[in-house]
Amino acid sequence: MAKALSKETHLAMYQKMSLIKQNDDQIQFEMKTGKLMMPYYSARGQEVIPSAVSVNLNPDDYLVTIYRGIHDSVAKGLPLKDLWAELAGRDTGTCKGKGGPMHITHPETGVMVTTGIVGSGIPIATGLALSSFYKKDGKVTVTNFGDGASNIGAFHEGLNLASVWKLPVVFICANNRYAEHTAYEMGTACDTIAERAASYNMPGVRVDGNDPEAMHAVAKEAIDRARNGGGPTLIEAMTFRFCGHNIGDDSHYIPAEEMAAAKEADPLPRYRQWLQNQGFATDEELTAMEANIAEEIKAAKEYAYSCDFPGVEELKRDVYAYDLA
Amino acid sequence: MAKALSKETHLAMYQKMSLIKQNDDQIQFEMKTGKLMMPYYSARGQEVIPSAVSVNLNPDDYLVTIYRGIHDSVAKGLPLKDLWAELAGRDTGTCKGKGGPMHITHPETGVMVTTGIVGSGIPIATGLALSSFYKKDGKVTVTNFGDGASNIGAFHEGLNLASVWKLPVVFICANNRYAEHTAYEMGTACDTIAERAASYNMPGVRVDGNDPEAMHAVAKEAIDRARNGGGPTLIEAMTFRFCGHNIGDDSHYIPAEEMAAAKEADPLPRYRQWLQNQGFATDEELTAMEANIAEEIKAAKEYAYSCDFPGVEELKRDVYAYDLA
Amino acid sequence: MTAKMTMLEAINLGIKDAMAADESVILFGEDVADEQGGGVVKATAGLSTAFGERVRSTPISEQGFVGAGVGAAIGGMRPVVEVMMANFLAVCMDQIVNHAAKIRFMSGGQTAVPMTIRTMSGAGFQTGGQHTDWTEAWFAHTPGMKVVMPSNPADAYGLIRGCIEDDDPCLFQESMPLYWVPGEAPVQGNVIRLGEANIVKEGTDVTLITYGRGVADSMAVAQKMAADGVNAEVIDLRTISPLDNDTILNSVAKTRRAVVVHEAVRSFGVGAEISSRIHEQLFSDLKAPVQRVASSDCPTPFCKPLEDAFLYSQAEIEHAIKATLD
Amino acid sequence: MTAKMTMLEAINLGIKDAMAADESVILFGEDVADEQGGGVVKATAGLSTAFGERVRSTPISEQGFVGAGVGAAIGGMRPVVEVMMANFLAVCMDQIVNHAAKIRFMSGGQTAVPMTIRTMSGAGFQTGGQHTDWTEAWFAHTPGMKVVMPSNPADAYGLIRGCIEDDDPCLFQESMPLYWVPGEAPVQGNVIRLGEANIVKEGTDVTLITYGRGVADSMAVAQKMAADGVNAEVIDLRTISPLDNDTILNSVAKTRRAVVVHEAVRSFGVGAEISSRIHEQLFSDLKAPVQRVASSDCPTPFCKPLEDAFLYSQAEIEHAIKATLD
Ligand SMILES: Cc1ncc(C[n+]2csc(CCOP(=O)(O)OP(=O)(O)O)c2C)c(N)n1
Ligand SMILES: Cc1ncc(C[n+]2csc(CCOP(=O)(O)OP(=O)(O)O)c2C)c(N)n1
Ligand SMILES: [Mg+2]
Ligand SMILES: [Mg+2]
Repeated sequence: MAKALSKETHLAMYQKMSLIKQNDDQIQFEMKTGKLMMPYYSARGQEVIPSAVSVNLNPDDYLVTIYRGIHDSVAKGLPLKDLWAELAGRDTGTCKGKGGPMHITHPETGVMVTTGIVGSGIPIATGLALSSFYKKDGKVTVTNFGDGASNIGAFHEGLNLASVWKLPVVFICANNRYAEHTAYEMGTACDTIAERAASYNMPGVRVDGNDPEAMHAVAKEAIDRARNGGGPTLIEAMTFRFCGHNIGDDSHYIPAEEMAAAKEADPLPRYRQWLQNQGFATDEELTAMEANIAEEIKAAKEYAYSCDFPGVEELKRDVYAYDLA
Repeated sequence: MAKALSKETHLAMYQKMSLIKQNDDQIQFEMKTGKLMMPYYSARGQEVIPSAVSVNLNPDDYLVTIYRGIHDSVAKGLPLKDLWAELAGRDTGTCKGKGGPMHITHPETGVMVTTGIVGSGIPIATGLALSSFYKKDGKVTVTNFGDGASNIGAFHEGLNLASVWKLPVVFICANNRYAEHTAYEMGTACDTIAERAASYNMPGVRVDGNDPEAMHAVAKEAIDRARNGGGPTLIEAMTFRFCGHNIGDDSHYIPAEEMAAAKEADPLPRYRQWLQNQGFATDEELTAMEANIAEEIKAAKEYAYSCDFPGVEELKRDVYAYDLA
Repeated sequence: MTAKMTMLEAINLGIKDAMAADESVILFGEDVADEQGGGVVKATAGLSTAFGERVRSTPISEQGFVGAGVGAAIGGMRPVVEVMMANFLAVCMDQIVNHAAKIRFMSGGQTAVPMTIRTMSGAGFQTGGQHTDWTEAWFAHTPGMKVVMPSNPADAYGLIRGCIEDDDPCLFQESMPLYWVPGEAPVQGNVIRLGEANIVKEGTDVTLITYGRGVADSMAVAQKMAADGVNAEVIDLRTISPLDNDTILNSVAKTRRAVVVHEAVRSFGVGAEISSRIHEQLFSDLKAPVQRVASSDCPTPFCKPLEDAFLYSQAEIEHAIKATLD
Repeated sequence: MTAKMTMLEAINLGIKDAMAADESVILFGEDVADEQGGGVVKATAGLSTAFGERVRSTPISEQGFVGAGVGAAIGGMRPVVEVMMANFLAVCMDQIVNHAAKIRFMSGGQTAVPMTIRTMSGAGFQTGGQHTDWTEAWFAHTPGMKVVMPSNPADAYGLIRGCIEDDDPCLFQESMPLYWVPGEAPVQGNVIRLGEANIVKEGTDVTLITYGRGVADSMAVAQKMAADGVNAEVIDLRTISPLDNDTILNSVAKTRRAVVVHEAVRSFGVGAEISSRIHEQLFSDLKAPVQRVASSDCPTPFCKPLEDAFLYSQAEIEHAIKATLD
């Protein structure tokens, strides 16, 4: 088995988890009060995955994620101010307010693509890994997607190509058991997504994506493999989304017991308690950490609202490398 | 094991194989002499697969095939006159000369779609099987494609959907080891295509597609399963194409020994000899059968050339259900 | 006092009536069954309850299930397939343009694909670049396809039924911003034939040619300008392909001025074809060149001020009308 | 005496010189490496031998490898990706229109996709409905994309280099019937900037606006009609999007008559946009409406007589010119 993780790693993971959760809470709050107007796909309940992955990544490693991907980007290091300014549609946002929550991009922290088209990020991630192969830059590309995405053609083509070309990329499927309102079994013919890796002759592993240690171990192995020229890995991380597909979804299609059990097993308080039990941190220390995060989010939010909207000349910019007339 | 096949079945299979081969010879001959102008993808060497499949099908079962599919259609029962008139682009052709060799269609014999887009027939076949589900017409849909096609998204999506909906369809992959000029290993990450069936929770079987008995047994089991409500099957039939990807291809990318070994193992003379060894037919009987086929092809050819080309008004027809002005 | 209904309700009713009338009509797409909520905007709510397994929620695999629609149609069914958003048509273009559209022709008329693809789009919800797009020009440039866009609930009912009854593949592109706008309720059973435009307002001075969301905007401008003595005729195309040349040309022959309005981006859009046809046919009758009002030539931006500026405005329609009157 | 070269050779040389000049240029597509024959028409022959693993044959998975092109471009490479035939673009439209074209805009200019997609098409080989199609109108209607179609070897060299050097995604659509026609050899190193049309023949009486294969046909007709005293100007657009408005409008302002010629089907094609722009800008200067010459509105038929009738003819160009002169 992998050797036990250090206290620092545990606290780093928890820090990211708390950041993701608080950030999500605040986004939802701002949406309820009408201050943010946007489509939003909460990842509440899925905090562990990107937290455990990201502590294994270098700042310049590449991330390709999806509409439900703000947690991935935040875990990767995306600055909160830039994020919030983008959510608020301001010209200081990561994408000058032109992309929005579904298209967060921030190359400085390796957040290269956020796509709203299910599955499409998989070939793109493969291409980023290909660029690393040519540039010999030692980067690993990680790409996130959902269980439903494993049924679309781009998944198949991307994994096959990455394997044939043995590229440094890690495919991370967050299996939260639903694709929009469609339960896993209704859309996916096989019992696990991990087993699909066999079709591409790459390692496929299913892991409890809500268990930080287990998730960390699997992610580390895959990232190391990629970095060391061992090619791609498919990880199926089992998890659950607490807030439905998007804001407004009442999760009517999820049996009440399933939802209750998932929330009961919320990885966040569980991990928080475990950290204390292990003696890695006291309640006070964690509370202080959380308060710092809260402050940071508050500052980002205030900053965002203080910024200007982009001017209409932006419609002529970034369509091509030069401005349109 | 499956029970031994009757003499009649064997002779029926051989009859189709000989028909396919002679028909292919004649097409190639007519192309060389400039009488037929068209893209053509010979299936010389792959005669066993559709022959062994078709003897298990009813005349009204559905077939969806590809550019390299004339052998499939002929085995299914496509009338030679209609075929040849189409190849010659005449108005008496299956498609009035508007489709050509890559789009042979003949619903009377169940030849529903011939597509030139790799992989695309797979979802369409799934849809034909869906229509049979609704109509309860007891039909089975068979669809043919190559090894290279198993790397494209439509394959993945089609098989997954057919499995989730448990439809009466049989997916037959003719693995001839090459996709155009690209060898299997360069494009396909896994060792066998049959194992990809696991991703769709359907039976997947690899068979020697040049062995009539083995091919027959596997096809029968899959067709019976489909007809009896047992859902889809993926068959990987190992074979080889003797004449390259298309006419004009010199097969430079195929090692000489590989080609020589394949031709050495030509299933046609081998089967012919076997039939005689078994006492199923004498050389004279088989020669007579072959001569009859030759006559039939000759008649089809002469018929085709005697027919007219379609008139230009056909450009306005069949674009929609009504004629354009 | 006529009954009111929203476009969503009208589409739902249209499909329902079509399914009741013809057993071969089947429906599938992501989340369309009631167990999954009856569609992401509930356009198909109640249908699986009413029609059982004739309604199916699909895996996320547009190539797979649109392709299955092609096959089912060849097999004698009349599939109504939902592709959730217009942008997602890009993942299944092959099944639409290379197969659905061409199969009748390539088979010499032996097989056909009477399939209806429903999809939706429309700026104004800050859904950004990959969830707001207009694809009518692509499919109108694809012989064999028909393209329909309704502007009001009654038409939506009649046109979805028209698509389902049509023997050729149809793209039925719905305008999100119109979904919840109540309008006159359809007369049940009223099927609108494809290819026939509708003159929603008669006029003499200029012809506004539009479809979908452009109809309400054009009507608003027409009404406003009537006060200034400009009497505009407004044509709701309903069907974009095939275009109703006669209605367009007869109107412009009368008014001698025309403005085309659509939500899609301007360049190489549907407006170009309409403008060209009018100039080709009525060159010497025209008092002014045909004007086009459309969205800016860029992807759809996220933030509200840019999204608003991106989309054409009523002011631009007014401006274009005035340009034809100068 | 100038050296001669075919368009295939010129494209090959252009890619080769681009790869030699810039290490970040990589090439992939089905069968493109020498082990696989250097491409289905040998357009890329010799390149893998020269540049090793910078040239890769791919599995049959256009979404996969065009998507990989998008990713590699974002990662700093300049991929040249071959999609064997234009029809196969339909299987990977999503990566092109939703990603390649939009990523610069949606990222607020932080990332870009300097990718060149090479593809080919062209009637005349009896390849039928699914191997003969023209997609330039779809991509021209997609802001963020550039669309290029060369008409001769020297331009093909300069334009493929222009595409590869361009910082935005380009579709480079090659005309099969021109592949083996020899023409003036390119000057090596001569890069043609995108967006600039070329006046291939000056004239005063009518402007023929065309691209790709239409150039030779238009020139043939122009030459023939010169004998009858009609002096036509011929514009080779080279780049279809963005259109070179200035060159088009300046020419038509002078000749006051225009004919647009393309191989793609007529309705909702590129000709419509060009015609509309000319009418909008030069309405009162025009002596006659702009004419469009294009293929019939149907899928490409297989048999020779129909394929010939489907495609526009030189006689139709001549007829259209005469229509503008009446
Ligand atoms: C090609 C495509 N089809 C459909 C959609 C609409 N859609 C958005 S998210 C989603 C569900 C995806 O489910 P899954 O992959 O499990 O990820 P999750 O949302 O559960 O994180 C669907 C169908 C889309 N965005 N793209
Ligand atoms: C989507 C698509 N991409 C590429 C092609 C070009 N193409 C035609 S046949 C072929 C090879 C197919 O190989 P395989 O599936 O093994 O079948 P085989 O030809 O060997 O029978 C290719 C790449 C195509 N027709 N469609
Ligand atoms: Mg999910
Ligand atoms: Mg093969």
